[in-house]
Amino acid sequence: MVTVNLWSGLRSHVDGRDSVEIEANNVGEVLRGLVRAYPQLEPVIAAGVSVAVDGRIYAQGLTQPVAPDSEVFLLQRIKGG
Amino acid sequence: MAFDEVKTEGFKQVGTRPRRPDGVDKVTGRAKFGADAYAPGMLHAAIVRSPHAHARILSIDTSRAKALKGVKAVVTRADFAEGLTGDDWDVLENVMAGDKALYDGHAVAAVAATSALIARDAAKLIEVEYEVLAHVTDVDAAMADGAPVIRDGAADSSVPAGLHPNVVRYHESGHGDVHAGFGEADLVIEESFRTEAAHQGYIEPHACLAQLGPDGKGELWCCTQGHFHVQKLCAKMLGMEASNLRVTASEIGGGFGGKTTVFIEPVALALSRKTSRPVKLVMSRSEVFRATGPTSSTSMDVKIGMKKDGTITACQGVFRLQGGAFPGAPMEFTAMCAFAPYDVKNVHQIGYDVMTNRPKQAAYRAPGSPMAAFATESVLDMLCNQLGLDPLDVRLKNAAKEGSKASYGPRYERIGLVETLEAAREHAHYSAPLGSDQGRGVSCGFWFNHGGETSVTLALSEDGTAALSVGTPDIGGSRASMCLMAAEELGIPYDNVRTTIADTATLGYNEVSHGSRVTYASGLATIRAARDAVQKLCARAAAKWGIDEDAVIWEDGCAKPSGPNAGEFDPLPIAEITAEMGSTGGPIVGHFEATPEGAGVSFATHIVDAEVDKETGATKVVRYTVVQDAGKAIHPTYVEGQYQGGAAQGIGWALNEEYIYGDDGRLQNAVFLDYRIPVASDLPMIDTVIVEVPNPGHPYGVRGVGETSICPPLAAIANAVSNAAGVRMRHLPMSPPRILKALDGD
Amino acid sequence: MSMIHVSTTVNGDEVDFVCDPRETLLDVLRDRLALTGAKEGCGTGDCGACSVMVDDRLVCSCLMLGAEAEGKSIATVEGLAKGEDLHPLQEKFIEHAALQCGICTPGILVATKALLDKNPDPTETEVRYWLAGNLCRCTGYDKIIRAVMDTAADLRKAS
Amino acid sequence: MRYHRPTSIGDAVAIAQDASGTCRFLAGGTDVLVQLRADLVTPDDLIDIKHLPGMRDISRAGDGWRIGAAVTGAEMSENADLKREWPGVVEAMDLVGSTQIQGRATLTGNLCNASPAADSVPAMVAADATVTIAGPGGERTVPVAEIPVSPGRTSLQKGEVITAVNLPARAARSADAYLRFIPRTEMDIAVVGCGINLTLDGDTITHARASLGAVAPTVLLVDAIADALIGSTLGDAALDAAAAAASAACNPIDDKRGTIEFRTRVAGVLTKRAAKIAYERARGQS
Repeated sequence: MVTVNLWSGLRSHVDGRDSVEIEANNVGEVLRGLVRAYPQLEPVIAAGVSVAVDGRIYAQGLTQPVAPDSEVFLLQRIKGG
Repeated sequence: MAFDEVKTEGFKQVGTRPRRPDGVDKVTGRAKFGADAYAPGMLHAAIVRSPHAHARILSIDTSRAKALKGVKAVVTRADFAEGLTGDDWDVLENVMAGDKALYDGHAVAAVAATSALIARDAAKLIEVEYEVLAHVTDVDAAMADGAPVIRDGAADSSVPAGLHPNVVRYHESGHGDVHAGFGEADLVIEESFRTEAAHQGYIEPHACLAQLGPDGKGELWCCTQGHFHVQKLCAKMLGMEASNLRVTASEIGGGFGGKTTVFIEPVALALSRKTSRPVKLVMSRSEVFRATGPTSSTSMDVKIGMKKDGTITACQGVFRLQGGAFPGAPMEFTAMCAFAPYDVKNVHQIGYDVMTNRPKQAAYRAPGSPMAAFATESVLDMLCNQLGLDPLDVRLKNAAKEGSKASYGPRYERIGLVETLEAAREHAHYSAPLGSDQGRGVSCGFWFNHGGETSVTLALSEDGTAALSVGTPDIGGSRASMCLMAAEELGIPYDNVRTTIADTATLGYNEVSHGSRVTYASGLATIRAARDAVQKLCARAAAKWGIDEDAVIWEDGCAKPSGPNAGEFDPLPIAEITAEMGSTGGPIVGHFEATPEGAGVSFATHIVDAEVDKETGATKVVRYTVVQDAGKAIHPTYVEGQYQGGAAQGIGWALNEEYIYGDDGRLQNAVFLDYRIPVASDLPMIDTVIVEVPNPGHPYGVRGVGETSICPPLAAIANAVSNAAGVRMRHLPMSPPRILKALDGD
Repeated sequence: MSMIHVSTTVNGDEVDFVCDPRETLLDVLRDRLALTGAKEGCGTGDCGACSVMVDDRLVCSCLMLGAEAEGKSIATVEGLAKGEDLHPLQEKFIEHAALQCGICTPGILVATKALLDKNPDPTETEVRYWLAGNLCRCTGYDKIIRAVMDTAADLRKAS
Repeated sequence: MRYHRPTSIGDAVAIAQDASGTCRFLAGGTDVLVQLRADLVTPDDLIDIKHLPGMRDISRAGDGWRIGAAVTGAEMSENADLKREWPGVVEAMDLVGSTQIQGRATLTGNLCNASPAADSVPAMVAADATVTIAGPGGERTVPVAEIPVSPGRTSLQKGEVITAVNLPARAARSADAYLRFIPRTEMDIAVVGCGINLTLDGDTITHARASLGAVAPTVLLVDAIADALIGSTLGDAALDAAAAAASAACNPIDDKRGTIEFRTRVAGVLTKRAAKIAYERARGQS
């Protein structure tokens, strides 16, 4: 299981928690697992998110591996100007 | 050199300062920008724009316009695709209004004619009947009870119940317990701040030349930061297949985030489709101001607690951003960047995305971050002043480092904030005496940077030179950096690499030139593509020598036998391999296609001295120093240029630039005379210090540099002005009337 | 709308064109004479990207009618280099990286040449004020000013 | 739009008199072309006058000066004698726009645009300048202050055209100065402007004219400022009184360029500063 930290604005979607446990081996599985466990997150994830794995921010890469001890944060999608 | 090897020293070309490859084009007038394209049989187009901030469109009568001699076609919203959703619908709605005009300057119709003058005359003959609606242009007013609703139902699921329908997105993040943190503080300061909308202010207005025929195949030439993105959006809006539209990026006369979307391109294509003739469409400057993205204006509350020794105990911020008549104000970045430079246990931030009757905001250089720094770093300055602490010492004491938990959640990889702060403290500027009526301000700034989809090819010629094709428009000299990196890897002279910005038919998809990603991502791709080519070169040499591929190394532009075969064969220069490539396996081309994800966040520290005339409220920036971590400066001169440009834009935003709306909801200052960007006589020389703390996510350690440079200036200048004037400035721009008013105690 | 016939000289070449009375000199240079070096950044004389010389006087070509060019001598950025040889200002602008996007560069080159022709030894302040009508959004002007000062010093040494 | 290139002032007047629609004269064109581009004013008839005899000349007229209607700001700045005698008028014109604008813009055009914020007008009013007007009824001479009547409107009658600005003879120990406030250092429209013209006897001010721009619908000639200065050696009391008189004379508006409060206050500040400059210049004159 991977601990996925969520931004606190998402708490209302996940029973008031700030992190959830997801069975996942990569970023794509993290996102799919989140939606499976909490369907309310679907529009949020569909709108675009980034995932930080051990401090590195992945805006798109679903194949990035995730280990059980990885630090994983869901972030709003990072863009630029 | 292995395909993914990291190299941070021993560079032969990277770090030098050669002349840019497109230099002669740019100094002779030969370079072709957006408006410099012409085609046989070309028509000219003009757009009809709403004079109202908010109005229902009752009817559009085009008969008088169509009757004018020389007019060939008129388009309205009915000429674009239906059924788009989400962001795509928003972009189309912004390109051409549907049921309602949502801001002063919103396009409602367009016309193509045989000359630009006829097109403009015809546009005046298009009669639009409006029902004027109540409007709102201020962010706080738009959130208040009773404010006119811009679009009911626009809010997404993030918005808590009970907020005004104009609040369309909500962000909340943080960690720790801010209440407890404030309890540990010796001093807590809470202040409110406002910033006004600033335009990217690129000197080149949007321009394009479109051609779309009855066969459904199209060509588009335009000035854009991302022609692949333009292709995708235009295809959707015209209801055509993306691959049937080939988009070529012209030279681009500045973008700064403002040319990351489409405004006129779909309109020109629609007119071309109706006429089967090429259509040129060029915005006037007032159209640029009225109808293309400025950045958001903000209303912010920031609260910070500090111990007497300078330790920050808690940070809390509320950030309200209006992004015009569409969702998308970058409030989550404002919230996430606000406290990012500091290692703080207790932090909490909230963001609101608010719709108003203003043009759809577009990204502007580190979207959302400069405003955040203004609020945070102003409060830090007040805390330092009241506690008698040195502002750089305090920032160093709290600075985030590798392993620190960022205010937005994850732990940092290797970062260079401490190094910028130390360099700033040691810089002669920081200890230089101040003159009378002068004040000094410092600030840190943070930006994420970005990778994104990237595709390059590097084709070798028979003579051993290289043609590098990248898909990211060159806004500020990136061709030079690409040539340097390719030359470094191939071991050939800089002048033997030619970099071209390829069109959408020639390369795989490339994300927009934004997020400070070009030197990082296209650079990474260039290095990898060059290594791919080198592997192929080595293979040809190995075959020629009859040895194992792994036993060949690449050095100084030559294949050399290594290991047991070292010295057995003479080095084989690149030109000798490429001369025979047709008969040894075919053309040699290096590729790289991927989505690099290790952009590496970056930090800057700025020092500025400002002089305030207390009788008139006039401010002069007398000295400015930028210290920023570049990771690795590929072409240091252009890195300096990015630092200086970011600082200058920040100076304009801090002192004079703002969107001014009248009570009628119309933009009052849609000309460069009254939208006051800095002129040459307004600025001092801008000193730069390049700090290099390698980014672990790039083979040479590169971090993006374009955006972070605009993050500290608003705050640094506000601190300098506040310290010079003896009164805290909480509203940008700090125009002379605002400064005099503040001196009078508001 | 009746068109106007105009005879003029552009970069030393005799040129004839017809134009609408509302067309500016900038419109004529770009759309009728295919000289697209001068750029339109504002159309209101505020940005200087369309700077040209008319009878040795620096002007914004967007603020002059094509019809007014009758009998005048016009010089544009396209006339700055002589054959294969760039003007020293052009060389220095490349060397100093005094441009990023390059859209303001033609106007700034024409304007700075006018300055150095008139004042070979300008102070930094004089350069900055002379160029106040040439907006640059990319560079913060720093490298532009350095390139101009450096060119001026070189030209003084050479003369 | 018809573009005319008459061969004499008489012809120019005749074209203007016969014009049935909107008619404009073209000298520098820096306002006319901006209005044309912005679709604010598209004249039906545009009459180019700058090639006509005398229009481009700066000449002595008795002990004073005649500045032709098409003389550019750059040409004024390059005339050392004019600059020495009327530094305030020359510097006011020089503040209009960029180097490029200076290559085209004219005193007369700045006046006829009738903007309350025109930089050269307060300086001309303080200088007691007049204009020569050619019209259907012949020539007449009128004080500059009488030309603008409201923002964008002048007192010129149909068919009339200003052919020159006349500056009076310069008295001994006298000088002028003009200052304006703008948020940037260049390329702005005055938020407040102030022209001061002084004559001294020894160190005592014996004659003064003072004007303010951008603080009322038209440029103001403010006698109360002059009264505060006359008889003084520009001590603090006189300066304070002049500043107070300036602020009291203001009747500005709030707009994108400044507030009522700001304009009123800064008018006083500029009055002091301009008076000091004019005073020092006058003391430097023999």
